[in-house]
Amino acid sequence: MRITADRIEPDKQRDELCDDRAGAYASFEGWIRNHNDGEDVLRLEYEIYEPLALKEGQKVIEEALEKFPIFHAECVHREGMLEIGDCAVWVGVSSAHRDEAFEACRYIIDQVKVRLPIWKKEYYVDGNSGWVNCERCAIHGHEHPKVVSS
Amino acid sequence: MRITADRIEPDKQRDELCDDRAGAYASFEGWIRNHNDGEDVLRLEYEIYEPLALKEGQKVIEEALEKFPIFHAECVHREGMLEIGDCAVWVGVSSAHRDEAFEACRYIIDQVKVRLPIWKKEYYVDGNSGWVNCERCAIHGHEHPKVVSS
Amino acid sequence: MNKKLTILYFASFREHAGTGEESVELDVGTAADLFEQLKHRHGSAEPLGHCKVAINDEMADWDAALSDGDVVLLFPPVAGG
Amino acid sequence: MNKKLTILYFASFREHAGTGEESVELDVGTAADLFEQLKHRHGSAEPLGHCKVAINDEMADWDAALSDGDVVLLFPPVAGG
Repeated sequence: MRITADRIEPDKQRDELCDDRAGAYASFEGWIRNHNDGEDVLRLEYEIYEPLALKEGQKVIEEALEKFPIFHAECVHREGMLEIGDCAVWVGVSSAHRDEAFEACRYIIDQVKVRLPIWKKEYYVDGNSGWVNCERCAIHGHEHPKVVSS
Repeated sequence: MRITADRIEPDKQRDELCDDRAGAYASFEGWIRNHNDGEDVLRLEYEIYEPLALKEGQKVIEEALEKFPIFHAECVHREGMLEIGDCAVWVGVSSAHRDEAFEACRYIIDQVKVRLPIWKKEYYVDGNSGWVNCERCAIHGHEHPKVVSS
Repeated sequence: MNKKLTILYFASFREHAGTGEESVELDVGTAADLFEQLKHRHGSAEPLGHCKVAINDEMADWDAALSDGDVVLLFPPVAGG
Repeated sequence: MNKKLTILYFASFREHAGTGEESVELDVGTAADLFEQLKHRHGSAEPLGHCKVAINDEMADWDAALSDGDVVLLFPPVAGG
């Protein structure tokens, strides 16, 4: 697990997962998109409590390595202010076959999104900003009053 | 769909799928691994009947674009002689959310592997070589007599 | 009995508290008690179950007992990726 | 009635036939008939269902009827990726 204030370089990350035994590589990237919940997004700020994000992220990766017969897995999360199109998070997994590469990659990003102490604040085109609600709650259909400040 | 005799460059392929509306990007790569079915593999040769591989590959991609709410999808397959560690096939998908990026990526590689007129011949460390049996048959547990020539 | 605690606020909690860190002396048993007592500070309309807590840099359960000198990290709902 | 057909062999089929292309004149109805009649050429131990056929550069079903002048592509089991 790695947290960085610099641009994530997926191709360099990928190269670190190479392995002569590996026949499959699955990766996921989260990109900053220009809209969310019907609002036009201008940029996005990630706040991360690094000591615990690293610890919990490492735990997630180790869980993936235990659960699935994969060779290598890694996750990098960006912090600070990001622009539309930037890569906020990258996950990569190499394994002998593709089933487990896909499954482990999916497992890692799912867990990272709900377990790591990471928060994002959206800055909207209309000048407002707001902290983004947790994804798990959104999935479960919970009502989260959105905290918006101008 | 693209077929190439040159090295696949995943990072360049990825950049072509960028979209301001996209929050998710999933990719898959098939790498040449040093073993298969208990045999030590030295290199691998891909034979492709290009006119139909392109046509059928394009069809697979269009099916993915119809089935899943994704923005862009692409697949590149390498032909000719490949070494251990080389990328033989790359699939990338961008979409608003990750569910459909993963699903479409998986759909494309699954279909490409069983529908496109592509064959691979493995060259083993012991000097033998053999055409690799189709994956679907392997999955279904069919008995395929392996054609091995020295 | 009062316990001396250091509270760290993150993201929306920090903005509401107007500070990222403060020291308090409170008579609280569990992390959940603390969360309730500090509601006016972090201004959370979130149910406890959507938030997380860490004690001395370890993720903890809300029913974890607090000790004098603990550093308690209050996390609003997370949203990585 | 005999039909003039051009047969293209791929991968293991080509190696067994010793050629990638040949012209034949055969009395065959469907692609499946052709596959059976040419078994000694492509040397396939594969059941028909594991192989594929294309006629004039279009993927086809094995029960497709062949016409005089057709180019028939015989594909052994594919293994992309």
